Amino acid sequence: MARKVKYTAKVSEISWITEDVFSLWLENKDAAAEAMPGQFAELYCNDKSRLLPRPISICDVDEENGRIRFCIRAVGAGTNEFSALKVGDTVKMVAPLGNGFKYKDCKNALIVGGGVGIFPLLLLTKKLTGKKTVVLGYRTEPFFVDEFKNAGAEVLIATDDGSVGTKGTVIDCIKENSLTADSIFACGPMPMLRGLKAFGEEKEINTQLSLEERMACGLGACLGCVVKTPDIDGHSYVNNKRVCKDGPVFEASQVII
Amino acid sequence: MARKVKYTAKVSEISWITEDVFSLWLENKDAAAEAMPGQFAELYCNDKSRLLPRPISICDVDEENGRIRFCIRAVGAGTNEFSALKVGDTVKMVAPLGNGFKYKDCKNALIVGGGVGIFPLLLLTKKLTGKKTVVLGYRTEPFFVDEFKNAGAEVLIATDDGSVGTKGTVIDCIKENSLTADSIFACGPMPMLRGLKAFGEEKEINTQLSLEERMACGLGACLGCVVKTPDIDGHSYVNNKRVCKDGPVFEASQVII
Amino acid sequence: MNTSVNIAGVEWKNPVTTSSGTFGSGEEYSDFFDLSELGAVTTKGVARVAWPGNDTPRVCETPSGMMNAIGLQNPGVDVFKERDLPFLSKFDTKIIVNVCGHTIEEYEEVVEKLNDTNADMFEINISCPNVQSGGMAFGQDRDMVEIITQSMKKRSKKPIIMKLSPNVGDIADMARAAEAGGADAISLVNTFLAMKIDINRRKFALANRTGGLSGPAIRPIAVRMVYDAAHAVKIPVIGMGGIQTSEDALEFIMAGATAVSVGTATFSNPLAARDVAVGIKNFMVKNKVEDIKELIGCVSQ
Amino acid sequence: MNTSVNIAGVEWKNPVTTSSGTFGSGEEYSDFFDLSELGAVTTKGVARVAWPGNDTPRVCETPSGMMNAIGLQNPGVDVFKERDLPFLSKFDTKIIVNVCGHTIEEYEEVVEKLNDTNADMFEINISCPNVQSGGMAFGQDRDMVEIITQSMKKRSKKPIIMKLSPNVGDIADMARAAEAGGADAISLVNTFLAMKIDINRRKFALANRTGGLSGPAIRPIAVRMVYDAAHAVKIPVIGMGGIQTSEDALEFIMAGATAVSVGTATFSNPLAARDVAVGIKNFMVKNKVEDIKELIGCVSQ
Ligand SMILES: Cc1cc2nc3c(=O)[nH]c(=O)nc-3n(C[C@H](O)[C@H](O)[C@H](O)COP(=O)(O)OP(=O)(O)OC[C@H]3O[C@@H](n4cnc5c(N)ncnc54)[C@H](O)[C@@H]3O)c2cc1C
Ligand SMILES: Cc1cc2nc3c(=O)[nH]c(=O)nc-3n(C[C@H](O)[C@H](O)[C@H](O)COP(=O)(O)OP(=O)(O)OC[C@H]3O[C@@H](n4cnc5c(N)ncnc54)[C@H](O)[C@@H]3O)c2cc1C
Ligand SMILES: Cc1cc2nc3c(=O)[nH]c(=O)nc-3n(C[C@H](O)[C@H](O)[C@H](O)COP(=O)(O)O)c2cc1C
Ligand SMILES: Cc1cc2nc3c(=O)[nH]c(=O)nc-3n(C[C@H](O)[C@H](O)[C@H](O)COP(=O)(O)O)c2cc1C
Ligand code: FES
Ligand code: FES
Repeated sequence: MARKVKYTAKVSEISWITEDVFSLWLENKDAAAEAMPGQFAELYCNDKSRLLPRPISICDVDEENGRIRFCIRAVGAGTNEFSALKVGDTVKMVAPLGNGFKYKDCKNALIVGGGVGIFPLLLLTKKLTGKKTVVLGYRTEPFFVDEFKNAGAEVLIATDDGSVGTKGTVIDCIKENSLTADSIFACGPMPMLRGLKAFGEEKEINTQLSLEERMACGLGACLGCVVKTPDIDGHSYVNNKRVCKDGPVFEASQVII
Repeated sequence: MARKVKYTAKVSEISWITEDVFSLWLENKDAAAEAMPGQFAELYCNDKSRLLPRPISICDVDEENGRIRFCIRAVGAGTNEFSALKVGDTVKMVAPLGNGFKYKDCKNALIVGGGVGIFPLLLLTKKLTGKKTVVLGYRTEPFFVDEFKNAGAEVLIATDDGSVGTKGTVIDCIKENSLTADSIFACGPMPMLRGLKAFGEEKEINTQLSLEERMACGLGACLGCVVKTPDIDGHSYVNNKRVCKDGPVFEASQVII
Repeated sequence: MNTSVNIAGVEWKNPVTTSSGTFGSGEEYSDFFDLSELGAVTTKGVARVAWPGNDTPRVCETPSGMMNAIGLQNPGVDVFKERDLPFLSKFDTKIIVNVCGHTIEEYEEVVEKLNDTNADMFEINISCPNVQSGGMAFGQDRDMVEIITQSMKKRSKKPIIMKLSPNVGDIADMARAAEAGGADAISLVNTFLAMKIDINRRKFALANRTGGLSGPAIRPIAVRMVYDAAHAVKIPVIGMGGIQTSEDALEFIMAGATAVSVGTATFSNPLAARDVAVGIKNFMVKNKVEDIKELIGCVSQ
Repeated sequence: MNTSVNIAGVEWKNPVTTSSGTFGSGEEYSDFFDLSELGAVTTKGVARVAWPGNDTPRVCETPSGMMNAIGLQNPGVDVFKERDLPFLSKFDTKIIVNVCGHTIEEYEEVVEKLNDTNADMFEINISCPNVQSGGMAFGQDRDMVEIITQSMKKRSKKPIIMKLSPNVGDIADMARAAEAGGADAISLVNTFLAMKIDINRRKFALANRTGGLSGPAIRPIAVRMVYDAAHAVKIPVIGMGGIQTSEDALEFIMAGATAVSVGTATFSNPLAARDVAVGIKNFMVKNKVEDIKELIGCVSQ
């Protein structure tokens, strides 16, 4: 593996996607060359009172110009700090981290995202070569839909209030449209992931879930970010795995959520 | 007294004067209208890890445009943060604070500054109407000299290494030039102030010194910033006064330094 | 909606006061806001006679915190009574007089001199790390806490708040000692004994060598101690240590504090105490909390 | 110029190690820099058998600090011996194995299993606030500190470092207890018992309710405790608590620490420990310090 580096990356583009979600392009050739769908970056705050890096999924890569895209909801102090960045400012970053999705042999993909969980699925959707159906869940107003369409996917939408697409969850949408696939790739809130795990088991479809957990190091050292596993893990020798290092993507069958 | 306010002031100009000293103009009409020579401001850091405001002297006032000028040496985390401000950024500030110089009846002023202690003397020099001689002490390279000349003062210089003006201290310069005055106004390093206190006593010249001390509140409440006094003080009822509130300018005879 | 709390029979209009030593006797901050917006004002420590305090430097900054070694400089109880108390009486807020001394007798003398004034409560500082005798030494010994509380109760005509030191191994035990001594309430935390070294001069940053650490840096320890103390005693707890915002204050309240106190934050924001009081009210409105009492100690697994 | 220090007969090439639990067994950070640049690597706590640790969330951020309640998850001494120790042996650095247990017997078993390996020193963790039995309970009782130190010394063929808890009233007393028990060195501080509450969910931020506070926030308290401990005993002290830079490390050294340890800072900067080692060297060059020993305990009034 390449030597890891804490990069100083330059902001090359920043803009708002919704009222509270912004898109951030950071320049770094090496990280952009290495990044794979489902991996993430640790972004470090400039404010000295905030010690821990923020894990943010890699949403897209512009290999030609050596840039990585992040789409971030401003929810707290750190993400608000990032949202105020300006073109030319710098951010410290370690990337790429984690394992990413296994997608090479997939012919018919069902890609399911909810909330900010839709973002890590864009690069995956772009990379997939077979049939690809994307189901996106929102509370009310959809966003980022065209990006998935432009990646060559059929896009279906579910909203909690039924304002667009299926009224209900992404699972409701999948059932309503009787979608099938040889692989499911998902990222989003825990109830959604639990539903997809059950759905995948029922339909016997290989299901990969991208998980979130509170992190300190982001590198596998501190054991802060574990998820329970049915089997004894080969690193920890107990029933858990590290989301940052062994994940964030797991076979649904490998995790207890 | 006017109700005090923590202002949000906009940066209207920022530029470097020397390698490590910069000039910062902040916009605030109310503070600019009130400010008097020798008073200071508390500037608050944006970085959340730095809780205490930084006391910075008011160097100049542009009443017409409602602006205050500060000249600051970047010596640590807070002053370095301020040095990176850009036009249009905002800074939180409480100003003006402290008592300022008493200069109304002065006919022949000797104004003595060393290091960053020269800056609070500029506004004073501008306001003085009688004869004014300014003596500035530097380690080696003089700076900010023209500003004092433009304020109508005769300027003499002392440098530690003799590269410009008198080789030695400001006191050496005063003695070399046999300067006299009805009032001395001084700000600078403690050894310089001690020397001027002795000089003023010897020559029986009224001497006002602007002092520095570590501050927390900057408002007179915490008793962090005291200076020893020969007399029992009317506020504290012990032998000390608060630099932030009772000062920063003191009659030399009123303080033990 | 009710934001008022009752501490030992004294009704505060809201649960927010100022921390002793960070607010003078209120005068300086009355330039910034109306002190009547606070549940109570707690004064700088008051001693039998004027105390000169320690040498300078007395304060320094630390990451998200600060250290102080003021050494309880104060003009003494007589000046306080004539000058500061009348000033505070102009506001519609409760007055808590923080009391310090080198010996039990000195504490007693201050309390007795203020018994017949309109001070509402006494907060007994047995936890100052910056004085040679008295102060923290009292607050680190379980039996001493009980004894001094008893003697304060004996002399005082007003409710007694014992201010505890965090520089102990078992804060619950100290809280119980104060309760056993008859305290009407406890307040915590005072500052943590700390040290900073100027490596370039190879000298202590403060003239006093050590100082007390305060500010948001210590908040998580303070919340834990308030939780432990509140679960150990039945008397009300006034929580403090690093409160900057109403969110921070609500942590203490949910941990079991009946009231809170804003200290160091006032140096970063002269309006901090008022902002905390306003913010608590806004939180209650937003979350439809009818009575602040619903929030006290409401944290659960 | 000499940057090496000798701790209980073990010579470190420079006075910098990593804090247990923040550096795994070094593997993850060996991707960032050559571990041979450190005086020593201190491992995550190792127990007799695999420990699963606590539920999540296990970590959260606080102002200039963080809290953790990992609960000493580890794969157990056998895996450690077969996998982690051989990995660390590839580097030219000393290996300090941090040892944890629920009972004295459990600590003993780990030490005995590692006696004939190339581990250089044992650090005995009697100060973890995040486990039910063992851990901090041992480290808060003076007599217990002495007893457990004695038993470790009896079983161990390698120097013993006792890691002290800061959650005590008198750290000097604990240091003396470790010395009386025969400890070869002491290290401090471990984390401060702390609590954070999520006010919107009215729940504890960590599943374990409380966690240990670390990071720059606590540094001024840690420096004071290292000063107190170093002045109470003759054995060497390894200082830690919030060290981010070489300047911070030098504070501990000037306060009396013979060596220092970098923990939480590694999460903000994976190169922190190496940067501290390099920075100390640069400070010595700039200030013409011939031997690091000139700096140990050199602070004065
Ligand atoms: C692998 C992974 C990928 C992610 N990808 C994205 C993404 O692409 N876009 C996006 O908007 N968000 C993403 N998140 C969530 C994002 O990390 C948090 O929203 C962010 O850390 C919040 O930081 P803050 O300082 O704004 O909030 P605060 O609440 O102030 O943060 C305080 C602390 O809690 C941590 N924290 C808070 N919320 C979360 C969370 N949901 N997950 C993990 N840690 C959290 C922070 O990192 C920080 O350490 C991802 C999380 C993980 C674990
Ligand atoms: C009344 C007064 C007026 C001043 N006017 C000016 C001025 O016009 N221009 C200028 O360049 N400097 C001035 N100073 C000095 C200036 O306040 C410090 O250089 C500045 O606070 C350093 O902050 P920092 O964060 O960069 O340094 P750090 O060393 O990181 O600061 C840490 C802490 O120490 C305090 N501190 C550090 N140095 C001083 C000091 N010399 N005096 C008081 N507190 C200090 C800081 O305020 C802060 O709380 C003045 C000081 C006082 C008391
Ligand atoms: C400058 C300063 C002076 C203080 N003086 C006193 C005092 O006189 N009496 C007292 O009981 N506590 C004193 N304290 C402690 C505070 O009242 C409070 O307990 C402590 O600072 C923790 O709260 P905070 O983190 O909000 O500041 C002082 C604190 C500071 C910062
Ligand atoms: C995530 C985490 C895990 C820790 N695990 C251990 C441990 O296993 N054994 C131990 O003795 N100390 C452990 N500690 C305490 C550290 O070794 C260190 O004593 C403490 O964090 C203070 O140093 P710091 O502020 O530099 O982090 C842990 C600390 C953290 C933050
Ligand atoms: S965050 Fe440290 S192991 Fe995952
Ligand atoms: S800084 Fe608080 S009294 Fe002067």
